[in-house]
Amino acid sequence: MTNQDIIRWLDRIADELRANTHYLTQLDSPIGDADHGTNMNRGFSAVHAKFPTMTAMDIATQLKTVGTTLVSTVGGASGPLYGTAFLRAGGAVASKQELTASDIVAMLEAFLGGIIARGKAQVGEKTMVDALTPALHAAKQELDQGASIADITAKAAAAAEEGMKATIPMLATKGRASYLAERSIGHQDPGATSSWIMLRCLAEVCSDR
Amino acid sequence: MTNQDIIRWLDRIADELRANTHYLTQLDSPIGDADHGTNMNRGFSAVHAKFPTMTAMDIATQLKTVGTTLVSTVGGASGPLYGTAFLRAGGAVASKQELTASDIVAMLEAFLGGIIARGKAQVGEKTMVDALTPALHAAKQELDQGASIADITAKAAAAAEEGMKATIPMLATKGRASYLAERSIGHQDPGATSSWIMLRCLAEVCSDR
Amino acid sequence: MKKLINKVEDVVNDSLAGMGAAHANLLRVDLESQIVVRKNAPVQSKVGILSGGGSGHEPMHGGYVGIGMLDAACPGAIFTSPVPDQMLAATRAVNGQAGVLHIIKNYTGDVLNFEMAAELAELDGIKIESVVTNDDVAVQDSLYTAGRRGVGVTVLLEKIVGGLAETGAPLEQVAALARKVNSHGRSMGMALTACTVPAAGEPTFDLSEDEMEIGIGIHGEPGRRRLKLASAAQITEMLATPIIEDLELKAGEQVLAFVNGMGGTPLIELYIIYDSLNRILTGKNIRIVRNLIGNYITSLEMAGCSITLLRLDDEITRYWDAPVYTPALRWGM
Amino acid sequence: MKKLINKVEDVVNDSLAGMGAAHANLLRVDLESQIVVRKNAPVQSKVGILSGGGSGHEPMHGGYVGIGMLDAACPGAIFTSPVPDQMLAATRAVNGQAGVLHIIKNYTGDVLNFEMAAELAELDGIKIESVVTNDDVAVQDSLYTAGRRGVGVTVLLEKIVGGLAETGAPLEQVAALARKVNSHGRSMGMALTACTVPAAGEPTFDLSEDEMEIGIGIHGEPGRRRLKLASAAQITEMLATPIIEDLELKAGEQVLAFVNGMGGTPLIELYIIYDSLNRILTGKNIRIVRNLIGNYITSLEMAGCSITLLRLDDEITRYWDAPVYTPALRWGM
Ligand SMILES: Nc1ncnc2c1ncn2[C@@H]1O[C@H](COP(=O)(O)OP(=O)(O)O)[C@@H](O)[C@H]1O
Ligand SMILES: Nc1ncnc2c1ncn2[C@@H]1O[C@H](COP(=O)(O)OP(=O)(O)O)[C@@H](O)[C@H]1O
Ligand SMILES: [Mg+2]
Ligand SMILES: [Mg+2]
Ligand SMILES: [Mg+2]
Ligand SMILES: [Mg+2]
Repeated sequence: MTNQDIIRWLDRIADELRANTHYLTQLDSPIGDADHGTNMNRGFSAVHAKFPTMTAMDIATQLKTVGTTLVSTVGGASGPLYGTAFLRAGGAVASKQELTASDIVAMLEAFLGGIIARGKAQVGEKTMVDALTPALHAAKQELDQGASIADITAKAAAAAEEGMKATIPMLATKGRASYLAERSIGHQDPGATSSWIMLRCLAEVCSDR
Repeated sequence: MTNQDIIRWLDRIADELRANTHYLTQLDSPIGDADHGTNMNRGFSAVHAKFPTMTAMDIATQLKTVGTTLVSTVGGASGPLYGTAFLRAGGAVASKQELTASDIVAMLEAFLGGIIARGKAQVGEKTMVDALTPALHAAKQELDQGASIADITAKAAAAAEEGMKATIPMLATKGRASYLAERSIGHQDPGATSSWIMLRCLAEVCSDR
Repeated sequence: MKKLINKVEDVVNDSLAGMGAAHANLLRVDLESQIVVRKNAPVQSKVGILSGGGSGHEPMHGGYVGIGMLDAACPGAIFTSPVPDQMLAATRAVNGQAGVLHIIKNYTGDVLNFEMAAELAELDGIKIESVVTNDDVAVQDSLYTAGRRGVGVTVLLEKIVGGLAETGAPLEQVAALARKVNSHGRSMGMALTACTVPAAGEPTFDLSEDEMEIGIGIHGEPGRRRLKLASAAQITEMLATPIIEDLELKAGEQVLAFVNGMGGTPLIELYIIYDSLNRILTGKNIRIVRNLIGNYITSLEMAGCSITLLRLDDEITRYWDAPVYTPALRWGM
Repeated sequence: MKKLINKVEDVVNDSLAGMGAAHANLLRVDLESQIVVRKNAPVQSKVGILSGGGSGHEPMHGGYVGIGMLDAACPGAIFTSPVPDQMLAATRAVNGQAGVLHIIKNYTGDVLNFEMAAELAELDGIKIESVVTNDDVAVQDSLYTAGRRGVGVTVLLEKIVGGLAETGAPLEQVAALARKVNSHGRSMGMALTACTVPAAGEPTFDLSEDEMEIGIGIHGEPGRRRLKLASAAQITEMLATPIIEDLELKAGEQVLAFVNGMGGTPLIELYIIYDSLNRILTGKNIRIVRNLIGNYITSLEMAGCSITLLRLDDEITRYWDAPVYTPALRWGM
């Protein structure tokens, strides 16, 4: 994966988040405050606006730029969480010109690590962590079996989707949905959904290569 | 008509206004402020509560008591208007023990006179005056032809009903409905409707005798 | 109908009881006479300032009773003028031997009831002056109609005249200032939604998702025109232009700009209207030197707003700035 | 969606522009940094008091910037925590070399963004204390959850702490008072209707004509329970009882009672709630010695209310009574 692939990935995320703004906001209505789609779209529109200066950057700088941009434009819970995730992801691939399969897994691990470090959520609390954790496990397993980048990211995305769906029956204990206690049950977590979208975009970019 | 008939008349008005509270308020919604039914019902409930002390009064005192009670409890435009009407009606039948046909017509004339003196409305302005004026004309005509009290009041009520319906196409120039100008057209005036109810009750009491 | 109420017939009383309990330092509520009276009334040798009208316009009028504004308010039933008995009781309660000013919004009911009350008060030997506010440019003025409604200017007038009365000025001067303020102000309002009179139980009119009413009053009534929903900037233009024209405001003049919410519109939107109004006036070189933004003369839970502009001169500005301490308006003390 | 707005994406900016124009004597609005700052900031040697959060809660927080309350506010997008950049810019703008207090409502987003801002400010050498309000008894408190939300107490705390800061008290003392006020206050809210986030374009939840939500926050979210509509007295009981129990209020204690409207509920109804609350507390011999009634921490145009009780002691009462002059709260000057 090159720095051009990273731009392709981010571009795809920006497209998908724009297309899913209303969907994500709708998911955030019954158990949140109806802004997750708007928040994510605002953040990735800002990232998109920086592409002209980003194409020449190395991968780590690109990812860190995404992180700081998200921190500066998203707000809410998702801004610091995804912001920290991208900052740490950038840190994990410092000075790499091209990402190998294991670099990509390391990047995903740092990404999830950033979210956990910031948000202190564990698996089962009905957050982004519930999409990202199984995704990371799947990616690691594929890597151990010597799978291709395309396969690793595809399996990670598939696991994220499963994880996202698994948030539906969960009772939230972190984030806004936790205020609803039992009433949070039966709704899919918006943050887990945006996490899945990011991983799906990654898999798509990697399969296109 | 005796003072007992007056009580019967007032009792019937109180009943009818209670039953028509919602209807009158609904009429007052598109061209007013949705309170005419509530106002009239409040006023005549207060009158009703005074019946125990009123039965022994002479007719003039009864009517004046209605007038002051309406002034003190109705508020809005209809309070001073109907209040003055009943006060003047009482004045017109001073010291009568029983009302003849011509007394009743004099009472109606004073009633209408009170409303015009207070409210300065003329025929055609979409108010109570548009129900009461034809009613008075009809009553006078019947009286001139030597009709019975029952016929006089029945014709007056019928003319009031016509007058009330004739307010529908009128453009209001007095009262709240005037603020709507052209948009007041097509709606029946609530005050003309309550005036008709009062005359209908009078006719019913007179025909029952 | 969804409201925070107990019984429909107790709405005004329960609310007055809450008000009396909350602001006992400023006023007392007499539930029997249905009046709200300044705590230390009557203030000897001070003109008593009295207003009143239907309830449902909160904080008007009870919320303006206190120091430097109203001495008493007579709240009627929802959207219904109070009765002369209330007005007479209030007039007596605030008569400090310097006469009493009745501030009346121009509605047939209010005018007629206050008229009867003034007659009764004068029989008592109390000197009464009456001022009728009629600032609503949505309504054509004519000798042969009920005339313009009294709306937003009433709030400003009560404050300004209350400020002068507090100095001990005589009744004639207080009434003259009241008439001047009324002649210097114009208003116009609009609604995004209707409101529901509790006793009626249903909205006073139906308005679809993409419509608004322009030229409304403060009694939940429809306005002069029903139009397609427009932007805040366009709405502000529709409200401000007739006011500016009717007042014949010229470049260089100074005004007080009052953006009023109808009860159900949040402050964030009122500031958006104020921003537009400020741009319009600045564009004409008319200077907003005082402003008031919020829910001050309302129509229950109606969503919408009204704009009032008041041409300022030194006297009006001085008494606007004078200290006031009431439940709803307070400064300088 | 019926709102007095221009473009959906301009709601916050247009409103801030109106606010800046209206209150230039008290504050300035920096649209680029998206912050509202006290006009004469930084006040040298005074602790800077800063708060912030999503927009849609007006007048909170921008309406509390001025003298004796906040030195700056950072408004985020509607219902969205502001970003660290805003907080950092505001922190710098109000740093009078005595340190800055960050007042944060307990929501994950607000806490995380303020956390990042404080880290950045400390790199600048600015001393920061952070206080997180978490007064909502509707939410179970636990070490393992996001904990209780910060709601009504935030308004009271900003006023009280702002009063102390104005005296030149050091940061530690100001922060200690803030923590005390937070620990002395509890709140609970309810909704009769949902509200519509402009960018979402539709109500955040559906509620039928005979239902209400109990235990809501201030972000248009549903509450803990959906119940059949009840009377004002019953609703007040449902809100007040858990607060009184959680605070362990005893006979003879003194409280500040705060009845807050969610934005679309008219004042007439809030006074009805206050009347019930007064009866409940008086019945328990708990004395309301201060009160606040109105729309102070809102959820756009939502209809509903919240109740906050704050246990008073001499220190808290003194700084509540201290002069304040902001767009939304003003007394003593
Ligand atoms: N402590 C946390 N750790 C991880 N993710 C969290 C945490 N709190 C919230 N989230 C995620 O953030 C999402 C909500 O983001 P968003 O709506 O943008 O912010 P806000 O809740 O501030 O409105 C939730 O769906 C959840 O996945
Ligand atoms: N100047 C007037 N003369 C005669 N009748 C009038 C006048 N103004 C109003 N009305 C009558 O009063 C009725 C409204 O009464 P009501 O709704 O009780 O009072 P309000 O208009 O103060 O709410 C109108 O329907 C009309 O018939
Ligand atoms: Mg959200
Ligand atoms: Mg009416
Ligand atoms: Mg009325
Ligand atoms: Mg949010």
